[in-house]
Amino acid sequence: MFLSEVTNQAGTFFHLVPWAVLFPVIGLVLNMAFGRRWGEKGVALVAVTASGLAFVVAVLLWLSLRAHPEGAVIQVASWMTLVQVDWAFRVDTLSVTMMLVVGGVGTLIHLYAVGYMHYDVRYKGDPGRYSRFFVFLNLFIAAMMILVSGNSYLMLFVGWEGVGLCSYLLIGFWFEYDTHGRPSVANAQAGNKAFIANRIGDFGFMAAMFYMFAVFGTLNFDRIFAEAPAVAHSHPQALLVITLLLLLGVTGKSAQIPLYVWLPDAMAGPTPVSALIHAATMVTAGVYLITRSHVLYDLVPAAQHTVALVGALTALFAATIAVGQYDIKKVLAYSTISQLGFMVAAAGVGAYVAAMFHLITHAFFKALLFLAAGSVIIAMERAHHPLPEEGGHDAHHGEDPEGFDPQDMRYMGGLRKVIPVTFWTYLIAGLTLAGIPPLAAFFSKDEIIAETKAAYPLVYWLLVAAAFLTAFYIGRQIFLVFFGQPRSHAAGHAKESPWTMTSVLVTLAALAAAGGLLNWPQPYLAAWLGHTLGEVEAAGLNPVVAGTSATIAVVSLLLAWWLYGRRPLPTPETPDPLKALLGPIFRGMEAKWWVDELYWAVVINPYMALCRLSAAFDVWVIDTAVNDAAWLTDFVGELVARWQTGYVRNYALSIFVGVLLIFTYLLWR
Amino acid sequence: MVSTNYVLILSATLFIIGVAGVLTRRNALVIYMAVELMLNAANLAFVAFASAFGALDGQIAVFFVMTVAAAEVAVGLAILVTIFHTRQSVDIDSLHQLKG
Amino acid sequence: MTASMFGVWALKAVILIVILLTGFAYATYYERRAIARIQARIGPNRAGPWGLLQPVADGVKLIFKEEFIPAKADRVLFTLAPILVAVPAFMLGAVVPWGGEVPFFGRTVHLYLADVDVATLYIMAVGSLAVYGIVLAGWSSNNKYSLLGGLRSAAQMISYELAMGLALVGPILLAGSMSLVKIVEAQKSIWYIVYQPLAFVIFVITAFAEINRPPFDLPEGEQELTGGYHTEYGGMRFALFYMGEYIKVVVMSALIAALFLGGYNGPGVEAFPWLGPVYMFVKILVLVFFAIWTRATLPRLRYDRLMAFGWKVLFPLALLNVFLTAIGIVVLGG
Amino acid sequence: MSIDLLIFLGLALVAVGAALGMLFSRNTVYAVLFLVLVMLVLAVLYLILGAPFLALAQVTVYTGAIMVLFLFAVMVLGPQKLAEGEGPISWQRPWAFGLTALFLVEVVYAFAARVGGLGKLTCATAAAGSPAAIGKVLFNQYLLPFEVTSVLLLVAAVGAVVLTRE
Repeated sequence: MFLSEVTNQAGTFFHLVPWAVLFPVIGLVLNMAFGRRWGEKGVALVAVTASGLAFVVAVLLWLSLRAHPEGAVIQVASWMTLVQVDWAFRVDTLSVTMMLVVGGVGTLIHLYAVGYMHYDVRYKGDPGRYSRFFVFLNLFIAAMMILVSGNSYLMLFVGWEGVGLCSYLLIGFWFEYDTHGRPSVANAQAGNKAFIANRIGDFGFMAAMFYMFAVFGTLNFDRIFAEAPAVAHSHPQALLVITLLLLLGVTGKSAQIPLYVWLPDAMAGPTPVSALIHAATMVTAGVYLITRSHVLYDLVPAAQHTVALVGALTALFAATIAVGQYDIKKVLAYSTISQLGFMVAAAGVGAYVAAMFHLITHAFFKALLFLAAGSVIIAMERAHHPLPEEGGHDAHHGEDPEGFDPQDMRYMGGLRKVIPVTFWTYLIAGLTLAGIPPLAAFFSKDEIIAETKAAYPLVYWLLVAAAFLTAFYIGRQIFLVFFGQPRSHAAGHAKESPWTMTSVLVTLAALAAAGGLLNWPQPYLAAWLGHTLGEVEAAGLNPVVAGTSATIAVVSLLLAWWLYGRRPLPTPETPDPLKALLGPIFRGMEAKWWVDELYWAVVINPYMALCRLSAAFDVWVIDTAVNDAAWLTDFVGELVARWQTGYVRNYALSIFVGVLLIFTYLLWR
Repeated sequence: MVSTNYVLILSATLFIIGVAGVLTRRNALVIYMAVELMLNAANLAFVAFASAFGALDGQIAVFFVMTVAAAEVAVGLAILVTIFHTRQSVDIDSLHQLKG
Repeated sequence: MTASMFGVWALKAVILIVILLTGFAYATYYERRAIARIQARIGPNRAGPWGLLQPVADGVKLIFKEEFIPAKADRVLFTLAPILVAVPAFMLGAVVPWGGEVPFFGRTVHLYLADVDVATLYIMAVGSLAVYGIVLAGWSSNNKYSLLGGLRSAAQMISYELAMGLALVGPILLAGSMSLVKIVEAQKSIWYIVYQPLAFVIFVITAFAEINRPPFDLPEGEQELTGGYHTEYGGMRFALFYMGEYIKVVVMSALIAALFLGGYNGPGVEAFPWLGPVYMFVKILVLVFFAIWTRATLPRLRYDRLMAFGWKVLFPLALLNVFLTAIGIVVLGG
Repeated sequence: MSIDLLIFLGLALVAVGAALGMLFSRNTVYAVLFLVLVMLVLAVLYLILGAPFLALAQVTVYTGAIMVLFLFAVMVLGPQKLAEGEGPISWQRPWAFGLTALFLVEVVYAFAARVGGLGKLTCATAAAGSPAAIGKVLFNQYLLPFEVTSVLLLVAAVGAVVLTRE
């Protein structure tokens, strides 16, 4: 295919946008049909190619957009003519930015998963599930592409539900185990939790859509945004309700207070899933939704304040919990929630470019963190009980103590010497997260903080505190995992992961380190997104804020060093040094502030009680009524059945008597 | 000509004789014939009305009744023959298995 | 409805019956002589010149023969059955136009008993009644051969009547009327056998079947059923069956002539109306000879083949004929 | 008493008598013949009522086809003489006769005393019931029912063949 053939008259690739969805769909269909026959290499090739082609499409769109920044709407087919929803794709700078992130990070993680899942399916003892994983992964890419490229809220919702489904499927990928690989329903329950929490958010989204349709008569982005100012003037309450309902959807998908509880449990999925779905892409859908709906939010300051407050509170709250966790992935999960809080807060104060900037850099470094953590976990696993092909045998459980958990940081330590590539990439990612200049997140996070400072002081202080804790917990994690002496046999004998995994780590590390160049020193991203978001002022680098936050990060890291790096923990059983320092507060952090328990007590248990009550009502009242009705019918039937003698002539006589009666009545009348 | 009512009375009488045949006879064939008699009685009424109102529709109705009667007899007699083959009888009272 | 009309009708009816009875008598003579010729015999030639009084002799013999009824027979139906065979045969003659309008002692007379609007339907109706006589004769004799003959007759008639009725549709469509008189009048220039050869063939075959003539004489079938439905009959009752059959041969010949061979039409009929009955007589003579010829030539059909032939060959062909005729009329504008 | 009424009463008497004969005859063959008689009388009545086409159709279809079929069936199945009234539901017989008699009385009363308005029958003109007139109505106004009936006949024929197959 020559470029001249795939471009249209205007010389753009805009009409290629459906292929961003179709390539992953083709990939998943092929793998569904032939995956078991092709083996791991074939499956991997198809899946990675499908995802890679979707990324190529995104790149082509980006190239076209450089020349035609106004974008285009590509209509594929009409869908529901009654509500005027078409199956149409929207190509503009915002959607293509998201597509680049999804396609790029997605492809890298596909590549990583090729190696990772090779070990994972063997540790879990079901190699046949390899192809299923990539089918789900491709499905996720397709759904995410629909989400970011839809031209209406309904199309967005289709993708929204699609990624939710993939999230559910992948969290419960090992549905018959728990996170430690023991037979259990824990993983399945984690999937359910994510699904149900998301349903609550979806309820908000759907209610918002219904209300939008009632108010605007359409779900099309352009028409809604065009009419929004007029509506804001005539029905300000309507817009407030719509934006708050959308916020409910955002809290579900982007794991904000109060619906964030599903995300930590979602770590039950394989690590590439955590990286791709629960850190880099899907959870940012909420941020994308707010950014996409910026016209609506800009018109309702009250909703904006709510959004900012929710984001900031989430950022701080999740950061505190992250400090008290031992599971390497749980720390990253709460970190993700916290960072999402940053983005939501930025969107709340109208700093959409900052939010998108952080979204991109976060996609790089958080994906990297998760993948590196996965590399750590796999290394621990492999050292703990090597596969037969690597000279181990199945029943071998090494010399590790009882209660060993390859994800528990207390059993790690000193890993920087045995898995150096993972260590260095992890270090870069960690420093990025902490906000050390000149790494990417330093710029993006500082831009958020700088924007909030001017707009909303309370949010500003909350975010600063969260940034402090962020640097601290990531420092704590790095010191616990990579420094000091190995605290288990596995940690001492870990092996570096294969090149398919490490090369991805290195690539992402480069991106995480250099990602800041997107918006600094030239506000390239701001100008780019400005085509879609309207004229946005580029905040630039505020020297005061930047200096302050860099200082905070360094101080915080030093504190972490003082606590964990200066005197590393000698054994897994040693209590956390922070426990002595903070006492009951640390207990709260460790126990996630008992939020889950609170939900159980306040929502779930009463609900279950109501269910039991309904069940009792069903058994005692409804069933009894139904049974008695059946008995009555039976009884009457027994009585009347005697009428049915089986003699045709009797029936004829009955009919005749009826005729006679009617005729007599007519005569009598 | 005679009053329409006379023809109708004749029609009704024939019809009721048909009804009596269905109700009292046990031979399935005779019951069929009684049904045919009822149809014929109805036909007579149709023709009488067609004549009384000077419209052809009554006669057309008779036409259709005849056709339906022919179809009914074809199937009915086939059923009877089949029943006779299995039970060696055309006694309709011997078919009373379907009862409550 | 005047008395004189009744008088004319009564007179015509009596003359018709006499003609038909004579026709019956001499049809038997005709058949016996013709078959004898075909079989290289002489045939009856003793009673009267050329044996012309033979039918009279036969009649006298049958009248004086002793009548008996089988012991277990149903006496009422046994007596009724021959009458039911003979009467419809006479009734059929009523609608046949034997000639056109002729002058007769100063007044114009129609040489038919009735010009019924629905004459062809009348033929079907009356023709179908004859089967009762045969079936009842077979049943009331209380003889299994007779019963089989009666049943065969019923089955045969039902299978052939459909094709016969459909064959009638062709001439009806062409003439635009069900009246035989109108159909004959419509053939003044061209006989319908030209337009309707297929219908003609079908009608002839079914007419033979209808009157149980060979090769369709299965209800009688001497060799199989020892005489079939009239095994137990003798004397005048038997003569009635015979009468019914031969009158029907004559009447059916007349019908075929009227429907397909122009009826009483022929050269010079306009000028001399009395030529009409003469032409009719000639045509009937030829057709009756054809029937005799067939009997002398063809063997009897097997029962199942007879049914199959009726349902699977004649019936579809007759349908096809109706179809083609209708199309032809529409395309060629009648 | 006019001659028309006389003729009608005579025919009616024959029809009712034959119908009763069918009702009470033990012999099925006689029942068939009585019914044939009823139908022939009805055909004559149709003629009088100005429906010559129907009259002959009645003879052709009912007596010529349907009743022959009945006769055929009776003979194939054997004219079984069932002991009437001795059956398992002998109580039905008196009830049936009583109720039908009551019904008859009511109907006659209704037509004789209550329904007055129909008046004398018009003497039919020759054209009214002719084949042409019937054909025009049948194939214009009642074309769809006619076609449906043809399908019904086809189905019935197929059904009869299937039912009686060995």
